[in-house]
Amino acid sequence: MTEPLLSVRDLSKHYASHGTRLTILKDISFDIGKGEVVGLVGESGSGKTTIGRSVLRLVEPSAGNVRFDGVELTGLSPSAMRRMRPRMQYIFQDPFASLSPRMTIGEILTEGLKIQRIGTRAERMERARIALEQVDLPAEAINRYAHEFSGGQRQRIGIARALTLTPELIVADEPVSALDVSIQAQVINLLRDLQQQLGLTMLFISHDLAVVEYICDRVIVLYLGRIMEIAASGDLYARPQHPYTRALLSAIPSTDVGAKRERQVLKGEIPSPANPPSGCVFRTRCPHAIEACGQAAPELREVAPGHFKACIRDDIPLGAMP
Amino acid sequence: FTRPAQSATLSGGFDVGPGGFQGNFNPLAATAGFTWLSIYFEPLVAYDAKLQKTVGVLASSYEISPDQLTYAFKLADAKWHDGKPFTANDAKFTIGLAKNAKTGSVLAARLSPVSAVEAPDEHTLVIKLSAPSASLIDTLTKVMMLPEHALSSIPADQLAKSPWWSTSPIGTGAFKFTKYVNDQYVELAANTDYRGGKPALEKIINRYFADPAAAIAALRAGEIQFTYVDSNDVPTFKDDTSFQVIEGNSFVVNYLGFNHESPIWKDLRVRQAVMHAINRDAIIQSLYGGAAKPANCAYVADQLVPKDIDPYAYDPEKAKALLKEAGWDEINGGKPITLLTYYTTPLATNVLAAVQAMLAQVGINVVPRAVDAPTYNSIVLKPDADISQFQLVYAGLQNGPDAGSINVGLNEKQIPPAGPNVVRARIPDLTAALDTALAEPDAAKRDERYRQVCKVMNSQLPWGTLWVANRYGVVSTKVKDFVWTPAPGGGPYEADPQHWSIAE
Amino acid sequence: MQSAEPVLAIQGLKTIFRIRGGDVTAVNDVDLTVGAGETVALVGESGSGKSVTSLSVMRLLTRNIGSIAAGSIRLRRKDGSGHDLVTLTDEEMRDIRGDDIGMVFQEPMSSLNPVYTIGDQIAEPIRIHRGATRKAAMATAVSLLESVGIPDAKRRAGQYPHELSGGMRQRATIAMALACDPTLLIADEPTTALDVTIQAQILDLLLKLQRERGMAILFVTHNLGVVAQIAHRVAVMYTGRIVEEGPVGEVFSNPKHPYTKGLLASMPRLGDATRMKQAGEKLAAIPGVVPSLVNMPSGCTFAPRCQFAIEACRKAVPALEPVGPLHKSRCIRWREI
Amino acid sequence: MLTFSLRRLAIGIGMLLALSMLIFLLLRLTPGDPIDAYIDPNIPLSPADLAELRSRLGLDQPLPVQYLAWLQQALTGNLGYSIKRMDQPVLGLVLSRIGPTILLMGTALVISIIVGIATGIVSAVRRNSVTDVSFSVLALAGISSPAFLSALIGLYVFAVRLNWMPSGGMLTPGEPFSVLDLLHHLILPACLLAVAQAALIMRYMRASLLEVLNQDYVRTARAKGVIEFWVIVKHALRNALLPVVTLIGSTIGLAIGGAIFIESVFNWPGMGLLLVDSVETRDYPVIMGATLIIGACVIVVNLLTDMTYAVIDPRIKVG
Amino acid sequence: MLARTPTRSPGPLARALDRFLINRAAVFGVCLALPVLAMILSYPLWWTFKPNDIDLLAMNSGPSSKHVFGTDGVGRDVFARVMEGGRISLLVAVASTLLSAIIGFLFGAVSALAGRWADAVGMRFVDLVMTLPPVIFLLVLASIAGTGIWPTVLVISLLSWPLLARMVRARLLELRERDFVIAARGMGAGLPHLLFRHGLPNSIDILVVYATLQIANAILLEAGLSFLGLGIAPPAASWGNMLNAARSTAVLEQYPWQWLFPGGALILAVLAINFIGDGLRDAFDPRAELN
Ligand SMILES: Nc1ncnc2c1ncn2[C@@H]1O[C@H](COP(=O)(O)OP(=O)(O)OP(=O)(O)O)[C@@H](O)[C@H]1O
Ligand SMILES: Nc1ncnc2c1ncn2[C@@H]1O[C@H](COP(=O)(O)OP(=O)(O)OP(=O)(O)O)[C@@H](O)[C@H]1O
Ligand SMILES: [Mg+2]
Ligand SMILES: [Mg+2]
Repeated sequence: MTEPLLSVRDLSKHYASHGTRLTILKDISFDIGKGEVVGLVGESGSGKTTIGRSVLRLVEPSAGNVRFDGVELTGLSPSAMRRMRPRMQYIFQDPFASLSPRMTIGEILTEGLKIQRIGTRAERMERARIALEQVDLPAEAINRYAHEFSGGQRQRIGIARALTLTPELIVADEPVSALDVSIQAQVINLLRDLQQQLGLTMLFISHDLAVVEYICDRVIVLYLGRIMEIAASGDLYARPQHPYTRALLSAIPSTDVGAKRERQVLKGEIPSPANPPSGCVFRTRCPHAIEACGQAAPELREVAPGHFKACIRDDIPLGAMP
Repeated sequence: FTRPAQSATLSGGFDVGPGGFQGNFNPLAATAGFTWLSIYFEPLVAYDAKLQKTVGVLASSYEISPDQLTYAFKLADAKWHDGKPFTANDAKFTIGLAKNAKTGSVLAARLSPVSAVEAPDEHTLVIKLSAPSASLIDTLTKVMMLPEHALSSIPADQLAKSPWWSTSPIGTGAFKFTKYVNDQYVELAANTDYRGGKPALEKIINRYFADPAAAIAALRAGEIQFTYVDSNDVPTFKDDTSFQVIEGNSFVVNYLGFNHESPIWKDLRVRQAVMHAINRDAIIQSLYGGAAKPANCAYVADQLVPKDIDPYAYDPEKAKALLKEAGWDEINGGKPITLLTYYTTPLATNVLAAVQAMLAQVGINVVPRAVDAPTYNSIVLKPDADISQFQLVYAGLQNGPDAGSINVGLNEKQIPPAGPNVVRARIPDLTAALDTALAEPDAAKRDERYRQVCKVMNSQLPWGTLWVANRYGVVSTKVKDFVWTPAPGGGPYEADPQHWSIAE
Repeated sequence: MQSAEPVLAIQGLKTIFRIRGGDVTAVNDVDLTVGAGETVALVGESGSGKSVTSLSVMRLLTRNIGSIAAGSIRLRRKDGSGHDLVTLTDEEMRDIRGDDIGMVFQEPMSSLNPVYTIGDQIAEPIRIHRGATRKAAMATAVSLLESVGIPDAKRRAGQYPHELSGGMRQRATIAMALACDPTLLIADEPTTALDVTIQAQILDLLLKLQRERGMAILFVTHNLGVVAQIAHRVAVMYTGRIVEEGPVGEVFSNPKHPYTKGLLASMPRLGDATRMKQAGEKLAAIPGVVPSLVNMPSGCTFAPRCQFAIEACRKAVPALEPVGPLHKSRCIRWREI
Repeated sequence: MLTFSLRRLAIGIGMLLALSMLIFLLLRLTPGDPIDAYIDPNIPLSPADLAELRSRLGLDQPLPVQYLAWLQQALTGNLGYSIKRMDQPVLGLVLSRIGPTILLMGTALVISIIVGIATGIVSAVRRNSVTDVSFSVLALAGISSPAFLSALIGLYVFAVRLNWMPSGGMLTPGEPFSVLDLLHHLILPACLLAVAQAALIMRYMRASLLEVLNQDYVRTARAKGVIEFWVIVKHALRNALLPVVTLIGSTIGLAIGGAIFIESVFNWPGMGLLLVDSVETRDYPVIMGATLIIGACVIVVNLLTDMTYAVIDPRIKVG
Repeated sequence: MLARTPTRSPGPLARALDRFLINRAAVFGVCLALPVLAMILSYPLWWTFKPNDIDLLAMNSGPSSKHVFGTDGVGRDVFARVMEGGRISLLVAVASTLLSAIIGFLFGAVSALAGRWADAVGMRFVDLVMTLPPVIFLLVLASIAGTGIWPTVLVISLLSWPLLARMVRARLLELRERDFVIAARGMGAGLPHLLFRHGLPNSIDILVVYATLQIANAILLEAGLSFLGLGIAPPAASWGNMLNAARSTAVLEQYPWQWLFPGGALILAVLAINFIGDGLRDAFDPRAELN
């Protein structure tokens, strides 16, 4: 591999809450190559958003570092960071909350250019128009307010805003999960088209494994702030290695009524970050947990080319789901 | 609820008067409120109810030596409320306390001429002066006798803080202190052993009112039988047969004080113009309801005012002419002049509005500014005062019953910080006249001297004297033999509370 | 499986809302039956009227803004008597709520009262409808918690909603809905707010409870996968109307309405997505947006987004026609699909 | 809980310290000092006397020295003596006023809470009905009337004209203490004071209940077959009380400083009156002492409000 | 493709206005306030008497065709004084509201947006000011500032801003975590941009509602200050100091027109403003924004 565009090393994040320490992320390391789309999946509260925001330094990581195109972001001065910002942008989950209700679409789309003092007013408006076109919205939308648009349209506006600054990296945080089923497909298609046209590098966060499979080259599976498995997406779905990934995949209800698959229902719930289990954090819900799982946190190791997992057991056969 | 019968109890707002300090029980520190304090404490001497002459109270008689340096008092046969006899030693002790500023006494300065106090026997007190003082007797009316046996153990500088004053004070008066209920009222009970006879009332209660309207409400509701009232509230009671309005001279002259350090008043004609510009009769008639007398100097008592002084009749044309002569436009132009006052009553507010309007008619542009007393004092008493803050003041100063009391406001020697000559009057004639009057040992000649003071004031106009207003109390007609005089500074005078009674 | 008389039979239900500028019809001409031991799923996009339908059954629409304008809702009560819920008085309706019909809502956090313990809230319907004492009701509540799979139920009963995780809260609301052993359970998106692993747990639980108790379930969701997993029959709603209805297997394998077809096609399928990606296939999105209630197109409301639409579609609202023995579709061109 | 209380205590003490500094500074910025207030132009004091008085009160020292001297005394629990009433220690003076203030405020508060919450509930439940509109208009009128005017008019109407109530004070002078007598004096000022407060509570209650009635758990309660009365009283009210408690908490805090207008018109010997009086006479020790004690009360009330929250809402953990 | 018809779209303010106009009480408030305001502003043009013209011969006379509201204790026309008092009271109210709104907004917004330290220090200060008993604060401030329009404005402002600061802070703390603000930060926005491009527009409802209700409050506060002898000093007229005349029992009882009219004007104005404020509050209700 050539030098990755984004390289995250040993990223950790803690919050203090009522005197206890919450470990939200622990020793997260991964790379994203130029033009690559990497998926980040995991249950609610597993730290997906926190990773996405730490990467852009919208949240200050507690430890570890993030390199973007060879530049160490952590530790960059505020003004240097401000200069870096146009190169990486964020797309939000909630299409209602992510657009200011008090700005017109034009103002929303030119905001970043204005902040970065790019171009004249007219040039900025022109750029906004182009961005609208890129997301298949009519140009007259520019004078309207967000509330006049449906969820899918708003999500397109959110994407357009990210595009105005011509970023190289986009962090898309569950961009379709708030949308209706019939609209989701429109937005996914759009994102994929844009990614391919513009050669964008993307960190795609989602809890919908099917969507991730469709859009991502590689997938990172997260559980309680720790990486469980990383693999190329085809590989991961065909041969999930980690018991958690397997459970996750099997929990997804399918519309194939005939083929009632053997399902594995995990017992219990995701533990609290305030007191995570010792050793492997998944062991409390893992059907294959053995005593050794409680000893030490398992290393992320390569079990097949490009396929990493953090599980000490290699002896669980693929079909072995109780 | 039925109101409990209070036949032998008289309630009132006694200690609500001009400058009256509520809840002050220490006569040494009292600057007013003696009408009330003298119901249970007594001074050696007091004025009569008309405030014309002094009479003995605890002193049955007194003599002044011809050189005016020795005062000998014969003391009455009185007893303290705890039964112990009142003796000359008590009197000596009390004067000692009053002379000692450490006790917080406000009389210390005025007693400074006293060089020695002797008690040759139980019933004789001799006070020796270092120099004659015309106002010593006046001062002594305010010195309430205090029991040596109760207070001698308290160090002088702790005396003011002693709880004795508000819990168990004993005096020699017709009533005994029984209790003080926190800012509500003070209750006195009859002193059945009183040397002047057993009081007719069983109790006297002084209630405190924060708002004059509340006192009037209580009076009309029958909860109290007496209170001091503002003159504009008098009409409320005029036609009411269950109340009697008591009217009296306040002895306080209200004046417009020209700041003599301000260049704008330097010219006498300007000051005269102010006098001519104000229609005092109209203000007295309408705003005071006729209850004031115009004053053309600080005095109003007939014997002190010469007949031939300038009445400064209302004459706006003359005022304008005088201003023109003086070149008023050059002196001040149209700039507003702050008219500083500490009077905040509705009446004063109206008066100042009228004065402002009248002065405006002749081209003198004043703007009243009412501040609270401490602010006023801090502005006017500052040695290096800022002239622009008080080019003109509206104030009052008492001129009786001791006519000499006016001295402090006008004598050049009393310019702050030395004294309260806040207008900084530097008029040699006036200073000389005042000095002469005060030094006059012969009481008979003194009036003449004061007439001279009046004359100088009238012609030189250190102040623009306006009027002396009447003061009012309202008492229920059920109350008999009640004596109340709106004495300046709150008395004391011969009120004979032992005779007061109340009809069923 | 279905007994002769269904537990719930909705006929011609029309529910309107009064909003500024006039009335809007949120639910129109809905017919739906649910038999004992049967699970019927109501699917459709946000705003299609699923919740309004279920609230209409409960008669829980706020009186001054929403009301049932037409139709009947017949319910077979536990004692076998049948009632038209639309005509019941408020008191009679109150007797039925929580007793004959239990309801589970979407948001497990906000549908529990934050200031009372779980036990209290579960015991409440028992005390109201059974007149049980506090203690007895509490004991029942604990056993209910156990039956919905909450470990350490006694302790949990004394806890407040915020002290429980999302999955446990939803179990608690299910326990609450089941407290009086209702004949009908209405579940309005009970798993939408939950993670997939928890969703699987809850679905399993519902299936188990239905097996044990034999109640009828009206299951509202927008997740077709969930429908496939839990329901016997499915009704697809679009803009307030049912557009297709039938046994789940048949509807999913052989949809007869373009909207249902579009929905099924627009979801990437697990395992198949890699192939699509590699083949460069796009997802089959339904173009356009759902029309708003105030601005409804005439005729078939799906016509503006429909690739099969013809002129006739825009003329009149199509009827819900039978397209198979138990299968109905509201499309005039269902044969071509 | 303990650590919470301790932390709040520490913050409270810091706050009081800052408060005392601030008020000390403000006082020295006010024109005139206690001696200026003491002077009666008719009874002149010599400059020496004035200087003596000032130095006895420490007023001639530099500011920080004065403050530290005060602080040092205050830390030993001695707040000094009133300057105006030299025989009264500040602590006693202030404490003797706190009782009547709490009595008056407490009564007014109880009245206003009962009236405000009851009318607020009725208004919310009967939203937009004639009752609701008339309650709301009355409430607004109550909030819109200046306190001193209603006090004066109340005094005039009920005490002078109708003679139903005593015109002021806390007890009938000269009579032995009786609770009835106290109540008789209390009721009019307390009611007048309660008017605006009740109006405010009513409006908060109404808004908050309307909001809560839209919540999912209210719908859940109805879905369980709970009758409407209990839906409101049991399920909605407790949740709706939170913002009302905040409001009440913050107004108690303010009220301890006194309702100057009512107190002065009804001659109620409370804190407000004491404060007006001591500011007028620049009675520094009393102002400082009163500020501190009131500040302490406010801090305690805030703490109590927070604890009340925790009682009403188990989500809020104290600690 | 657009959700609505492609005519000119109403912005958030326009929609709020829309909602405001259907609120009957609020419109009633406006109908009450506007004529009063017009009268107050224009009275010198059509009214014969000046507020400070005294006429000692016609004092304390009741309402008549000449003096429609009667005259006061020095024979000034009460109507002219009510009008003039309205001018001053409203000026004081509006100016103090503006001043306190500016202070309160800046304080609250900077606290919320400028980081933990600014927040901690700022809020401790607000706590401090709020712990200070308002009576003392009022009295002491007023005796420092003195009487007159501008000192009164200052006193009222200094007393009122902390409340707004808290409200603005609470709103912006929440706003700070909103996605569109994070998006702005993600594009490199600094404090001034957040303050004025996001903070201000998103607090506008709070500010407007605060402003209206504070105007009502300030009128009452001014009246209270005047009652204590602070505030607007006579002979300048303000509703507060005119009401102050009712302290005199004679005026209260015998010349009621001297306080009834300013009192009525004051209550009417405050009531109208409160109605408007309520309407604005509902119009700006964030929940109404959703549909
Ligand atoms: N400011 C904060 N203070 C304390 N805890 C926080 C904070 N922000 C996030 N967390 C906690 O961090 C954990 C991870 O949050 P994050 O939003 O990254 O999860 P997520 O995987 O994106 O979840 P979701 O799928 O619900 O969006 C959660 O448990 C959350 O409660
Ligand atoms: N109180 C109300 N006032 C006006 N319109 C309403 C009200 N409640 C619901 N509606 C409208 O009725 C329609 C149906 O709403 P409903 O809640 O039944 O949708 P849903 O299918 O349950 O959607 P979701 O999946 O988002 O829960 C929507 O268009 C909605 O806007
Ligand atoms: Mg997230
Ligand atoms: Mg719904």
